[in-house]
Amino acid sequence: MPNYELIQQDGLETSLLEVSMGPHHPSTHGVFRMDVKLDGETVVDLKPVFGYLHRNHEKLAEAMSYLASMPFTDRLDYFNSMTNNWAYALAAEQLIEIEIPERAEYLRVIMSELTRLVNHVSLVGFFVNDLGALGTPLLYAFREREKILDLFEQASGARMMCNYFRFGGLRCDVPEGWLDRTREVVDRFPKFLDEYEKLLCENEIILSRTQGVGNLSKELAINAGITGPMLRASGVNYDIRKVDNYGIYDRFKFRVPYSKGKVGDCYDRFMVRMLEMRESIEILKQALDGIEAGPIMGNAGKVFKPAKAEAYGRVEAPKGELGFYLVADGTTQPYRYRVRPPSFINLTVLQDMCIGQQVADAVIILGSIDIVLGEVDR
Amino acid sequence: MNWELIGDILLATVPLLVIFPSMFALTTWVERKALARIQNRIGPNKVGVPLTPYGGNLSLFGLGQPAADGIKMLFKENIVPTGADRLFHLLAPILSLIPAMLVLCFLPLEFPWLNGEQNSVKAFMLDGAVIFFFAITGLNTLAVFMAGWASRNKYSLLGGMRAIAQMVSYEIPLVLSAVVVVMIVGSLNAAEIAEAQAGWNWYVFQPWGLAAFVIFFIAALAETNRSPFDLPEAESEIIAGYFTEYSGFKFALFFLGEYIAMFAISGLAVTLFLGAGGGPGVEALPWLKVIWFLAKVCILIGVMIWLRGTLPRLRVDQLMGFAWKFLLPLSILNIFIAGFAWHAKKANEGTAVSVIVWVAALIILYAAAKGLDHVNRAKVKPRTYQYGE
Amino acid sequence: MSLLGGGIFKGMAVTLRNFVGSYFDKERLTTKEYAWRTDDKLPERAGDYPKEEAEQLSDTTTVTHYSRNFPMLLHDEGEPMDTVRCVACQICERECPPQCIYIEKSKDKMERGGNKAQFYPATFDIDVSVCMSCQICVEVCPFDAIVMNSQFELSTPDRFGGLLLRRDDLLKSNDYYHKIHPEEAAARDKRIADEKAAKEAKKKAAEEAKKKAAEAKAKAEAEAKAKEEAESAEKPAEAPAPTHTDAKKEDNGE
Amino acid sequence: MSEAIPHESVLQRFPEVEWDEEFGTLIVPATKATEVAIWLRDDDSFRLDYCSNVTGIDYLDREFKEKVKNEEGKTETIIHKDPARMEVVYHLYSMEKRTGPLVMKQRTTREKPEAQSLTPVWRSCELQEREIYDLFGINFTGHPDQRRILMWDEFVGHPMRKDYVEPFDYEWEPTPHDEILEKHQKGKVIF
Repeated sequence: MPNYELIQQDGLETSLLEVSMGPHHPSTHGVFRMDVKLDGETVVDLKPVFGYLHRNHEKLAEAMSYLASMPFTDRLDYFNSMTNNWAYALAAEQLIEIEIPERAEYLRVIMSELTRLVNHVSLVGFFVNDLGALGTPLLYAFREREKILDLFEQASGARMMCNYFRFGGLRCDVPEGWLDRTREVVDRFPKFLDEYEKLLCENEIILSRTQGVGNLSKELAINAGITGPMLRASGVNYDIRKVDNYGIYDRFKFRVPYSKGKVGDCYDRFMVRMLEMRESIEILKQALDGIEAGPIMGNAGKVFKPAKAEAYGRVEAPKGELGFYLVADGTTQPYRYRVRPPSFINLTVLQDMCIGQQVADAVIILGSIDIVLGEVDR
Repeated sequence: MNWELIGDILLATVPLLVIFPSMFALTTWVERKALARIQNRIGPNKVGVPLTPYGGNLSLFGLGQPAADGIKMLFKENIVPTGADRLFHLLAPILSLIPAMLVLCFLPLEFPWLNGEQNSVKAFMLDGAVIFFFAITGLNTLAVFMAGWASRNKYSLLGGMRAIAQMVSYEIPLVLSAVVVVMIVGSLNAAEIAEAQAGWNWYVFQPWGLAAFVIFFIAALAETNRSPFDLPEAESEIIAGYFTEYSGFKFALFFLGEYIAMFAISGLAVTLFLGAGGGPGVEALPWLKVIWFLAKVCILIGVMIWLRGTLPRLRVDQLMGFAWKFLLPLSILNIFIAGFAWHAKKANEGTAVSVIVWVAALIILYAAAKGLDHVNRAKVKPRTYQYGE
Repeated sequence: MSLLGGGIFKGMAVTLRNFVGSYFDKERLTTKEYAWRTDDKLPERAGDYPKEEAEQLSDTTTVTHYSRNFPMLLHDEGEPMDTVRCVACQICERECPPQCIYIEKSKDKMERGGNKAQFYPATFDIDVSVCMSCQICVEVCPFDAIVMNSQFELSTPDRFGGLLLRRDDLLKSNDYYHKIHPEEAAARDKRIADEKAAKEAKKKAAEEAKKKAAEAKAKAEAEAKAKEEAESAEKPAEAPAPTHTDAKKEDNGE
Repeated sequence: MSEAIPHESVLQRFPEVEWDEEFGTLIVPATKATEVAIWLRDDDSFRLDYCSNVTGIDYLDREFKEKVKNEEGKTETIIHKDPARMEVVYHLYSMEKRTGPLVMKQRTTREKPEAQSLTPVWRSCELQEREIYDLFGINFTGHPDQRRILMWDEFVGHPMRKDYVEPFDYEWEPTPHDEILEKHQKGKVIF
């Protein structure tokens, strides 16, 4: 509790109100808990507590073959199974010599950007829900999300737990007509975004609720390893798609929106996500134009058995940098398997952002960080 | 015993006790349905006439939903937390319902079966009806805090505290905006206010009346804990606020109380600004007055639902700031403007002058509101972003 | 200068448009009205269907032909157990990430579909309370014997027994597979047919080669004989022995 | 991919630091870690301002058998020894220069695992080092708030260690063929 003193008076006994927000609280996005100390409604101290969903995913993965962990990566950030798959495939592909076919690379980009749309659109919905909007934006978002999930289902058989990527390519090709359907969805998306922006971006209540709340300075954001939209909202131009150019991202023309100021607040985080969706649509359009027929699986062997090596693969997941660190010891099982979950590390600064704000702000700050407990607790 | 009087009272009050609770039941359905449509859902659509197996063709757009909800509420377990104050925990929901029900009597509802001699009990022609209204609705605050405190739950307590602060603050702009009408009419009697607006002479068509109506409506939203001022029960922050620990029938009572309060305050708004029962055809068919009155109330309720489906919630300090720094100065200014406009109109008979007064008053009020808004939210505005390659 | 409360009015216009639109524009609707069964009958308890009815209902209990949920065992036309493709090789059991498959190999071998006699699964259980629908068993199966079902009405009052799908529950015909996943099934059948054709062609080629070799051998022998006869040499002709390298499957190293 | 960072200057400046050719990582002795980290963060040629991933690895005493063909064409089995140790791995990037990663490791013994906390250098280590402490049992000196993070406070042991044996009262989800189910039927396990 840094530098805080209660007002004490004779004959008046005052103390802080300790509230345990969570693990079942409507807006902690899962089984997350904040131990909050309140002076009135002002947050004086906040300690994040989690681990309720901990299943030691890393330990499980170390006891099974490389491929068998792939479906488990879906369950990390269950909103974005495609990017999780990609990050894991990227790390594993560094362990062996493998060439990924052109079509698979294109499909990976398409899936990943669709995932980004799904995540951002529903995150904005959840965020406004945390602001108290009774779910209207959320349900609009879910309607659009549903269309994209339908596409995922058609491609991979499952809506959320896609398990679609394989080392060296993809599990199966997309069905006939899938690309046309995707183009239809992508072409319609900007119209929806216009409506969404009209509903939210100028609303005075949202503006006054989010601006100046949950300030995160550029220096702290970099030092605390914040990644993704949250980092860019603090004014850092850093996008792994641009920096690493993994996959075939160097072929696409897109821009990375980031804040003009040196301090990011909840409004910046919300707006950066809104703007990023437009860029994702640009990438999707280019990818849908560029994709050609061809094989979707590389020359990977039937058994994945890399030599002794270490690899760290990272992608720009919708929530930030998702990395997989693999240590291979020459067997079919990874010796060490580690997930670098973006929402877990983005929580580092929760306390710094919340202190001095109100309870209602703590909730939206948490919402603007964009956590998924499957990933935080692993 | 004056049996006739008792009969008259019953004739006047029983309809109130029938109409409004049944309107409550209907409103819950309308609200769910409307919110669903706003959110592009369908809403309740299966519960229809009971005892037809699986709804069948008698689902009637889910009109049976309120009845089903009511039955469910009745049979749910009544849970009182350990360590809660059982007496006050029980009293709170009852106390929140009573004042809301009580003030319904002062609405100028002219039922067709009440005329002539019986008209004397028409809505309890109390001379201080408006004052009495505010006095009684103020009791609601007590019930809410009682619930918050008796639940022995930190969220409830926070909700109760919020409710007190909010209701006390918004009482002031509420009363001040009502004062304008009282001032112009020169009476606190609801029936007289209604009469003064007969024949499209509604106060909402006056610039000061419009401003007062808007202020009154916003304050009424806050008074009845409706979105965007539903802070005492903010589900994303403090679970359900003061009724976190309520279940079953007690919860239903709170729910009922809240909706009846909504009707009551909308009824007052209709009385003060929207010409009470006035509307087309009332001269020929006086019983239409009741219909018009209830229709207007329903429209206001509809707007409340619409707002609830659109807006997020304010923060506590912003909520208070809005009341004290925006609504209060504006409503005080409005009193002066109303006075000036009334005198100007009275001194000069003529359309030109009244149009000038009308427009000038509106411009002054809008400019004042704009200025206050600018002062209060100087730093808050949309931003632009840069792009990196 | 913007309108006072302009953002709020804009938002309200959007919600109003959505409110009205939801009545006219079906595209806008987030949810769809749940259709009752044509015969207006709800299942009393999902586990309570008689077997025939369950088979019949399975058409209506699949969601879309893209979706997958739990695995099923394929059999070709004929009696399920006579034509089951599974040979109880237990690869899926080993590879299953949540370890939800349990197989017991049969003691005897059985001949199926003209192939040589193979083992068959004496027990094949999938615990769908553990299964996570990842489809890895489908991928690793070398016999195309296991594919994904898409039946979704699986609720049962029995936690241990009811969610354990036994071999006989899992057996589904290839026709059923075609019904629920037409595209996928067609592609799979085509691949199997291609593989079979390729195998056949290879076999044929091998046979022909053998034949040729035999002919060549005969010819050579004849020639040699002729030569022998002609030259009366004592040299027997040598036929080239086919080099048969058995590529051993790489051990998993577990 | 962003370019790899040359590491030679680190070795020159800190003679204690080793370079692991096999994996391409810097091995920093636990006593020097903070010093090296601060230098890596602040030196103009590195500017590694962003510590992405922090994790532990537990190596048991292991022997690797490798089959190598010698000149005569015979296969020989060479036995590599992998000593027991614990490592804390840091993946460092530079946001300013957009370079990375440079992998840095702190090595420590298994018996008394102890490492220097780099949380004062990079805040991003805070939760991750707590996680390592929780799951591997590596003690970070200088960590501001070293508590268990994913497991509950009363938990005994460190589950990510390779020799961790889960206790019998572990909450099993009984499956119909599990040994647990058999025990359940015999009435030995209480769910």
